[in-house]
Amino acid sequence: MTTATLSQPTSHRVLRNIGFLALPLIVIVWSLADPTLGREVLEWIPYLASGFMMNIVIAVLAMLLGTLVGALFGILQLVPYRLVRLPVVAYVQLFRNAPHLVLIFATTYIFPFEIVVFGHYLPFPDWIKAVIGLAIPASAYVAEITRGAILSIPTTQWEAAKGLGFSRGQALRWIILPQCLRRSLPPWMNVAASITMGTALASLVGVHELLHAATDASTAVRRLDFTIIAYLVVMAAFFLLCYPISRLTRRLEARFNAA
Amino acid sequence: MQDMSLTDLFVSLTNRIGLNYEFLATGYEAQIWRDGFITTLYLIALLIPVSLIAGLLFAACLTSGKIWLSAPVRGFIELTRNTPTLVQLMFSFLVLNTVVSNMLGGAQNNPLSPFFWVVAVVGLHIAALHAEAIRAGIEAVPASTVEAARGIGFSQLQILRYVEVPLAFRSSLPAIVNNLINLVKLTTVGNAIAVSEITYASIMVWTQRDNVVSLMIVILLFFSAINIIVARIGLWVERRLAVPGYGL
Amino acid sequence: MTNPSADTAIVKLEDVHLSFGQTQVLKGIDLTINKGDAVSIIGPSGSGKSTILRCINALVQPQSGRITVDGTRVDQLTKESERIALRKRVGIVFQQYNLFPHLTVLDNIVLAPTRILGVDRREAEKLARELLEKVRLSEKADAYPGQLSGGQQQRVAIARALAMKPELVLFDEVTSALDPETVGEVLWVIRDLIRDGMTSILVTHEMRFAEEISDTVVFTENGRIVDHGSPEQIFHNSDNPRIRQFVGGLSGGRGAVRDGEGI
Amino acid sequence: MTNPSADTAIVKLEDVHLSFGQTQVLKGIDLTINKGDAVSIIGPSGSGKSTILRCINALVQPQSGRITVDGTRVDQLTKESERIALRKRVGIVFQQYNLFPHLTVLDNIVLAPTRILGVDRREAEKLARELLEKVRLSEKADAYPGQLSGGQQQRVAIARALAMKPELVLFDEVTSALDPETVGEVLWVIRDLIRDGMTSILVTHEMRFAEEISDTVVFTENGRIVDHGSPEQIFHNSDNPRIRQFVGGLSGGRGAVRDGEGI
Amino acid sequence: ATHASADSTLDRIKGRGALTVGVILSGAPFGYIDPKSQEQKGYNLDIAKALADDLGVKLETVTVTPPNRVQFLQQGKVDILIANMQYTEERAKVLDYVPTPYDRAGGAAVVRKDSGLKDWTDLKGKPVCVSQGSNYTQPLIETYGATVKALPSQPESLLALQGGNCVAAVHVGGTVALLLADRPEEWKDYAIPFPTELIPSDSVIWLRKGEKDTQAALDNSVKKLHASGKLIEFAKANRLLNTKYLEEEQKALSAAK
Ligand SMILES: Nc1ncnc2c1ncn2[C@@H]1O[C@H](COP(=O)(O)OP(=O)(O)OP(=O)(O)O)[C@@H](O)[C@H]1O
Ligand SMILES: Nc1ncnc2c1ncn2[C@@H]1O[C@H](COP(=O)(O)OP(=O)(O)OP(=O)(O)O)[C@@H](O)[C@H]1O
Ligand SMILES: [Mg+2]
Ligand SMILES: [Mg+2]
Repeated sequence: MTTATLSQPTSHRVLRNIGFLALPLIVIVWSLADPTLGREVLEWIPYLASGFMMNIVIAVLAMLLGTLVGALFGILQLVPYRLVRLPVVAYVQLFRNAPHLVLIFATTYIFPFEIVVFGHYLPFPDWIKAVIGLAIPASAYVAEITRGAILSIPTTQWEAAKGLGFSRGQALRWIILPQCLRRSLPPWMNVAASITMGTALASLVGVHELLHAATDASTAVRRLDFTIIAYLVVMAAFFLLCYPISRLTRRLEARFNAA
Repeated sequence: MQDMSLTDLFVSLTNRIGLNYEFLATGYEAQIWRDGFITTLYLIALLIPVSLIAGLLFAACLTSGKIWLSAPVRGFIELTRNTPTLVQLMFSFLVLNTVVSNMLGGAQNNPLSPFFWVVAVVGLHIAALHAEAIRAGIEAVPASTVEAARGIGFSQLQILRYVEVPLAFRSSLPAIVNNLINLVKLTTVGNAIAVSEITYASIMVWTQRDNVVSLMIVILLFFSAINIIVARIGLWVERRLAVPGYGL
Repeated sequence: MTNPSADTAIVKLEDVHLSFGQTQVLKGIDLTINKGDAVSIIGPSGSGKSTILRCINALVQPQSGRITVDGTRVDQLTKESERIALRKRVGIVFQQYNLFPHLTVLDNIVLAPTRILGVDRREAEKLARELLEKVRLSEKADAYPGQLSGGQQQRVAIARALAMKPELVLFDEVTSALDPETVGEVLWVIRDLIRDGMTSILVTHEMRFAEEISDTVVFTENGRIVDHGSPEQIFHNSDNPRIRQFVGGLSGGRGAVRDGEGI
Repeated sequence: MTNPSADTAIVKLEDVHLSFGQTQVLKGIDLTINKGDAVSIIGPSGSGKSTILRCINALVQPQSGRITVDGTRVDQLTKESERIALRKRVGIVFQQYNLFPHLTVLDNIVLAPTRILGVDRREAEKLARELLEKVRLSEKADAYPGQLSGGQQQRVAIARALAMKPELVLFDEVTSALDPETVGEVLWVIRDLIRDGMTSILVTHEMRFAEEISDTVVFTENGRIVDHGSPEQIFHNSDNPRIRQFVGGLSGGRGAVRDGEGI
Repeated sequence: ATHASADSTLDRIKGRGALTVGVILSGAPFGYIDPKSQEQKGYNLDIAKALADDLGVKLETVTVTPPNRVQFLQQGKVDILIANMQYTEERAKVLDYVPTPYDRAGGAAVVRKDSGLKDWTDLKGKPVCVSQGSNYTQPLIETYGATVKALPSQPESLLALQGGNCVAAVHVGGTVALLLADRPEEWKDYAIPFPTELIPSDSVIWLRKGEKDTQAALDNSVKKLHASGKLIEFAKANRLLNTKYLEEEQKALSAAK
């Protein structure tokens, strides 16, 4: 018969909402079932929350930096001068292909712990290194997104701008890039989600983020069931943050595809 | 002997430009490091088919139209897409593995190794991404083509096998290759559970020595090379499968 | 509606009603087709022509009424396997020819016989080449659909349907997606088939062609069969003003027929 | 070619040759346009009409010959900044209206004056609203291009070009992408402009319109100007059989003109 | 990372008024986060505090892990490491250390009671879990032929043991002994059966190569802590189970005074 691609709206929505809350629900139900465990969890929640704040800060800053650099590099990848273009293309290729974890290791261990600016020692803490470690791949992805978006703008738009007397730079700034924005929003959000999840890798180099905090807590509490529930809390935190973003992304994608 | 002197030559040459590869001349560190490369390559070689097969199965469940098949897969896809793979891996290895051990009546009966868990977690994670790509490809097959197949007398499964999957595979190939590049990068999380892949081996070396930069250079080049190869193979497959007059 | 030759009927629809959701599409269709007949269905757009064909091939299921194809009660089929069995005996060719774009012309034709009927590959290929001969496309056996013109693709689609050796072929506006120049080549092929005695039902807008090849012409409107009869009757002697309007002023040609549809 | 009024000429092309790679597109174009004139360029497809306009606006550079626009030797411009200065004075409107889809109608018009000429935003908006009035789209100021019909978009594109207060406007088949019903509304706008004394060069297939509004009509073929003169001369008294063929049998209407082009 | 031979570190410590110590939070008794106050606690931290006090500066701590602690020290992110890091010849080649140890520790192997493992030599060919960067890696591989699996930190290693991924988890004796004592229920199937510790060696404070002044100052402080019995006090407060070494040292050093 006719293909069953039509979704069954209500049952799906119910399922989706249950799914969305499944992880926190498990944590809560389990904590209630075993009050001693529940008390430990409750005690550690502030500590874990402070860890998670670090994930969010790292992710936000990495995306900020990555987007600025990436947008610039995306444009530079298209300039007609080989001398500019080739190094940028090489950068993008190298770091698009590099594992996040390796880049985090690299920035953590290669960069100094403090930098000297005009004789002042400025600390260069690990979490900022993690920001850079994640901003590097983010910038490579954003560069590719930007390049793709610019190329997808019809050449007639450039021509129309030229006909009005815009220079190349002005046309890019006022006409082409604003149009790229819309097209590149969904892929940009995918990168943001991937970078957000990459922040967990910072735990492996000792940044005090959520996963690290959970390990600390497990070490201190030394209960097997606490360790398990700590991991569940970690997953729930990331899920509650990333799932809405990914749903929004798909909604936008669908909208843009339809338009 | 020949090999030995080559190593020495390399070590001394690189030393002159400030890179420290002295560990290559030692026993167990050099061994661990070489094994690291092999393990990473082995992981990749194993994970690619695993992820593709599981991805196909997931996609089949998603498009089956049966809610008891699609809902759990959908749920897994959302979970794996929206939580860090590292945490999934630690959770699987440290928690699920213990549960499995307890069920089998003790750790000594548990055959599951860290290697297994990396393959399972990374493989299924990438499979979920493949499944999404394939599903999108299947949905992009025109309804009229499906109806034509049905009109000829193909069953639902045959339509999937002979019409939808071949077409969907072609249109989702770029996304799949992209996922495979992510897969290669993801193998590094194995170090968190002591799978002796290349980053793990390198950590073992640099915790005893001060040569992070030297090791990083090699690792970055190594992954670039693998991913360029993966992308090339993807392109080659894309060309091989290209149908004249169809698609781009 | 009288069915004088019910005994030799290969297709019989009795009081078929069908709705998609709220919209009633077929409002009581009665139709009998005998073995070896060529029946044309004409009528304005949206009148239910395609839906009739799709009912006969069990691609949609009516809410009420009886559909019998060569002894099988199509409306009562519940299992997918039974529907598939029916479809093996009833070929259908659509307006969008819908070849499988990833397979060569030959593979398009060979796929169904080998996979569904279990015919030996060599034998299936032999038949496929004969059919390609018939639709005058022998030299395109190894081309991909994307390399063919619309008319050529449609002829391959017909060959693909014939490869299942159906007892009956349904053609749904097989020339509507083609440019005027290539319509002719597809119609030749169908004309040849009908001359060879294939039972066929055609939905078409090509009045001249319908007039030339049909044994019976059926006029549908608004989910009902308004009239049926010999081409002579329908095209030239109908006393239904609606039909006269539809075919009358428009017997001039194809383009004109198009304009008429919308009325 | 004689240039009786060279002193008041605003645009002057002398022996302009241009090739794209191997293909010679302009093979010696001579053309003089006086201030306040409306000149139509007609001719078959591919004859180089668009290329002439793009030369005048320095969007392409000829290999040889001289192009003078209001005293500026366009063919000798080497710097991008000089070309930009020229384009500020010469507006161009294309067949594909190419509005900026991310900006409202008002912002489309205001962008260039504010960003390029440095006009105060308030002033630019005032001018923009006046222009919208002129192209009869006042009520659409806040709509996005995607919400407008083709004819409306083209009128906005004209207003956008006029907002730079050009001395000269080039129109390149501004109605070709429009459906017959909306062609009229764009032509009205251009007619009004020309009546107001704007110097303009139009490439068009609308013979009737060209005849009505032009001071001079130029006929191009195969990279050359075959003839030029008053509309009366070209459309009704040409002794060139090719032109008679192009405009002659076809004076009936638009659709017919289209068919004629290919000859 | 090369550093000027002139000992700038001590000046910097004094200048900034703070001693930055890399500590490891691998669990009680050496270093952990207190569940109640969520502050860092433990034997190592007490020593760090005492040293800072002795230098007359504030204490700043940086949490390190075995894989990153040497990097942190080399980079100058921390001034010294009090991080369960025992003296080995390899380490002494790249780093300097305070000659007077603050403890002596060796590796203890936690194994299942029913595993039948009796001594280190039984580990041959068997998977053994350690922390990444552990100094037990090399002897386990080279002397006893074990297959070493290094996990990011101690809790992961112990969980891996419970999950059956290794037959033994080898960590600093004090930590695991206390763990087994404190949580008998959870660890009832496990024991520390080997009669000896693995490479029992001195726990020393590590610093960058060539920082002689800092080294001397710290050595002096550590000696004082021994002599005054402070270290034994810390050990008791943090429940180090084996304080024999500290007692001997205290006797020796207070006598020397
Ligand atoms: N799957 C469907 N769901 C809902 N409505 C449908 C569906 N298929 C067909 N219809 C509606 O049923 C009516 C009859 O459709 P049908 O395709 O049979 O008409 P037709 O006579 O073949 O017209 P045409 O000449 O345009 O092909 C139309 O109004 C159509 O919109
Ligand atoms: N950028 C280009 N590169 C190569 N050839 C070009 C380019 N632009 C135009 N041409 C060629 O130059 C010739 C003249 O083009 P032009 O666009 O000027 O013709 P036209 O008279 O405007 O035709 P139409 O009525 O179809 O717009 C054509 O043969 C065209 O293919
Ligand atoms: Mg139809
Ligand atoms: Mg043109």
